Amino acid sequence: MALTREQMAQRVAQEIQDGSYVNLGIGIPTLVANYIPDGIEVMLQSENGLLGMGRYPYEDEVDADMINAGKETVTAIDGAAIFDSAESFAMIRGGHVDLTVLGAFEVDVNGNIASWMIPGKLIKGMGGAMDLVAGAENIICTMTHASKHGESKLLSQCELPLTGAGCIRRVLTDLAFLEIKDGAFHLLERAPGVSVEDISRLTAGKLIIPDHVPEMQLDA
Amino acid sequence: MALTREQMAQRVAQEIQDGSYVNLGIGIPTLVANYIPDGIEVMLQSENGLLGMGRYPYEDEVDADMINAGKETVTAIDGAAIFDSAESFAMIRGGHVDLTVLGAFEVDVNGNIASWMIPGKLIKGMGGAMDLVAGAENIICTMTHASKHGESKLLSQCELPLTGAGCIRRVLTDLAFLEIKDGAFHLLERAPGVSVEDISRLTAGKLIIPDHVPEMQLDA
Amino acid sequence: MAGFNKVVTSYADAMAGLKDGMTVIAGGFGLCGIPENLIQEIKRLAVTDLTVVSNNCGVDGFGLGVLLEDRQIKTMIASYVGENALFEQQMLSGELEVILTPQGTLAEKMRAGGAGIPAFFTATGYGTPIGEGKEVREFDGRPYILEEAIKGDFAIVKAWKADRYGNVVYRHTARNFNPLAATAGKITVVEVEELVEPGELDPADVHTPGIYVDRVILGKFEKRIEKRTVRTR
Amino acid sequence: MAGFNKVVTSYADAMAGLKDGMTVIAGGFGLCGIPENLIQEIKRLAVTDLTVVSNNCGVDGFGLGVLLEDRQIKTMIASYVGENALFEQQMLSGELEVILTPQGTLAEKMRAGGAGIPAFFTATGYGTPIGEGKEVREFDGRPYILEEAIKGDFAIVKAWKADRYGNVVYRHTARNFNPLAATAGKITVVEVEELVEPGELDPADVHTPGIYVDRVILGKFEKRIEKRTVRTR
Repeated sequence: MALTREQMAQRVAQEIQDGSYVNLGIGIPTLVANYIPDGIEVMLQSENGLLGMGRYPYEDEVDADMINAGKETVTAIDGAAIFDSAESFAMIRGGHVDLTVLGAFEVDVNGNIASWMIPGKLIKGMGGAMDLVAGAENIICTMTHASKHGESKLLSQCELPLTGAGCIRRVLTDLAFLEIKDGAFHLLERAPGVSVEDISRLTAGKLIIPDHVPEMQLDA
Repeated sequence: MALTREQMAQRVAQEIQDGSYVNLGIGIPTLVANYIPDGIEVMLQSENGLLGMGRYPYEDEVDADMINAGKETVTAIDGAAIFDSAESFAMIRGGHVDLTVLGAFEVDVNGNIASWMIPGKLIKGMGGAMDLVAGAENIICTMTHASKHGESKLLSQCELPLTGAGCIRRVLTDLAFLEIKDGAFHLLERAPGVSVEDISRLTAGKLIIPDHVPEMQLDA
Repeated sequence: MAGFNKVVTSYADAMAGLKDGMTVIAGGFGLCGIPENLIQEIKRLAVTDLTVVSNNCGVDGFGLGVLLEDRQIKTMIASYVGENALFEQQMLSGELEVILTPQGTLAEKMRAGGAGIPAFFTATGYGTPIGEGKEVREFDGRPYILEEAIKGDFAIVKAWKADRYGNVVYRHTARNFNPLAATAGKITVVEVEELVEPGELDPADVHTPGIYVDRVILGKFEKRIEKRTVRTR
Repeated sequence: MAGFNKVVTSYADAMAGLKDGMTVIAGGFGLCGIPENLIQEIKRLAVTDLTVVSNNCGVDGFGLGVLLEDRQIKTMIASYVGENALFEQQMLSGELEVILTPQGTLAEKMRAGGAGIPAFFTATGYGTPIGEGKEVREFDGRPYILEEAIKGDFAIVKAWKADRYGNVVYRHTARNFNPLAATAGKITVVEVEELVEPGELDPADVHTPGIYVDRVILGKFEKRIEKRTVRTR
């Protein structure tokens, strides 16, 4: 079975290391925060200028001046820091964020990512995505493995305009967890009940399949 | 009579406009703060990170963490701001300081200034001087008109290594107040009792002398 | 009054001098920390052919969105503009020129504009449409593109508190682009929720030193919330 | 203990990993806000061939000056070095390489190093010996030179207070180069006068967010004054 959005978030959360600074993009990446294991302390960076993003506010805590990069009302944890956008992207561009999780339309075997623009459709802008992919050493891309029409999004070469070149190393799809290196996708894990053949069929870029491909371990 | 250091500071102080941000270099420029007229409000910028530098502290106010760019203990006025060195030089380089007053070894008819290095002598470094002369729109250079041996310091072309190129517009020496434009020194005022002939003799660079050269008006 | 009283008492005075064709840099992220009333004053002034630099362009009927209604904006430099139907319409019709700029590059361009840095290299956007036509150079084996600074004729800024010297503090994440905008305007106007006496702001906690600020005005703010996300007890 | 306790309890732990030939960026201006004890620990470690980046090089017997006694510094990058006889001697004898850098350029190089900006243009130094051999380019008709970022293997920083996350505030003008150094070290070590609990520092007033800081240590400081200027009542 393909992973649900929640399961994808859960699997990504397993990759988060204790004491790390993490930027979570909009969509599935945002859900990751709900699955960070007990005993793991993580500092969430929100690129509008907040390090130490906390939970959503209770109704009586809502403050128009306290939002995250998704423009949602949030709170700050004890030990948070707030700063301007230049400082925020100094952190990001300067490689100080340990892990970035973001969505994509396409990735390819050379680690290119396309996530912001579909020619012919309305262009909304890249926001901070180009800075995030250029700055983070460690990025996990979350996306569905293929379109609803069965077209692979893991390609030999991205067809859409890029968000960043050669910057993605790990991809978590609804079907598989993969590493990108040496010009290929390397299959690390498969979603429970998903066959290597299904993954192979839906991966357009070169796919390296090891002898044994374990199933992901997910709670519940 | 050539001006004293105090008189030079006094004359420079007359150039300071109400509501302006001013950076005063070490030496004679520092003395300028003592002569700012009543009713003129000035904010002094010290490039180690203080906007709103105040008077020297009383003995019981001395604080090792509160110094100026000359490394002297100082105080901050009400309404001061303290910031890091990058922010301080963002102000300076970005042209936000209204007036900079600093010393020099030599200036020339093209507004070049040499103030930091004498080949063969020990080099101490330029500190913030190169940033200040590159950043300020409005600079007054304070210096003696000639060396003790009678050699002019107002030249056709600076002989010492430059601090900045084409950046000086006004020079206040112990003998005269001059403007630099169109490749010449323009004599604006002379020190009380100093003759135009004396100034002319001690000015190596091209000097434009108007029909009437008023004496400086100094108090006391 | 001595020369350091930057407080003005009318929005007309606050935006005096704004003319057709000028460049206006605005603080704010989404609808958070936007200079609501200064924007309204620009609408009232009916100036046109503006170049507006801001991370976003408000929403229909609020924030910078109101400047679209009478087609006052000619060129918009922003990183994300997806919240605004009128914007889409004018962009698609070609009435509005849009220069999309990565968020971090936009912030750095404003900072550079204020800091006397005319251009800088960044890896952001290399290999993407944003890098096309820009100089590429390698440092330590990695390619970077050259980006130029942005300066404005006006910068419009929303802050929390200011004193008469123009020293400013921002509240929570309403800081965002505001301090950067403040440095990059030939004339920088700050509207605040509270005026304080000099000395009330701790010098160490001033976010924007007064040297960057030309005018301060006390305003009232709606502070509209874009996405009210709450948890229940 | 969870991963965010950056507090170490010995200076040996604070500087663990420092090796011969490394680059160390140090905060401080003159003797104000210098990491006194971290410098002493570098002396104790007897590492050599260091490149040290700091606005000044201390005085004889105090601050970075102590690293000259055993010739631990190979290259010094600084803006002003005139307070130190031993420095002069080693510079004149050629034992010590000195790269003089304008103060604002030095600050901006550190910031750039931390901010992922490999190089930037500045007018500072154009037409002077500092500009020789550097690329010149005109923007808006004015010439600028290209300057490259500086990064350190270690950054050593003196601050006032920190929490266990490494969030830091500085006291008065002891801030100076410290926040910039903090961003530019592969390993950034901050020594402080006071440790506080997370939440005690107002998030809006944190000067160096903890993301830049690797280790925090509580120290005792002499805080020597270079020029005690006082007025009498």
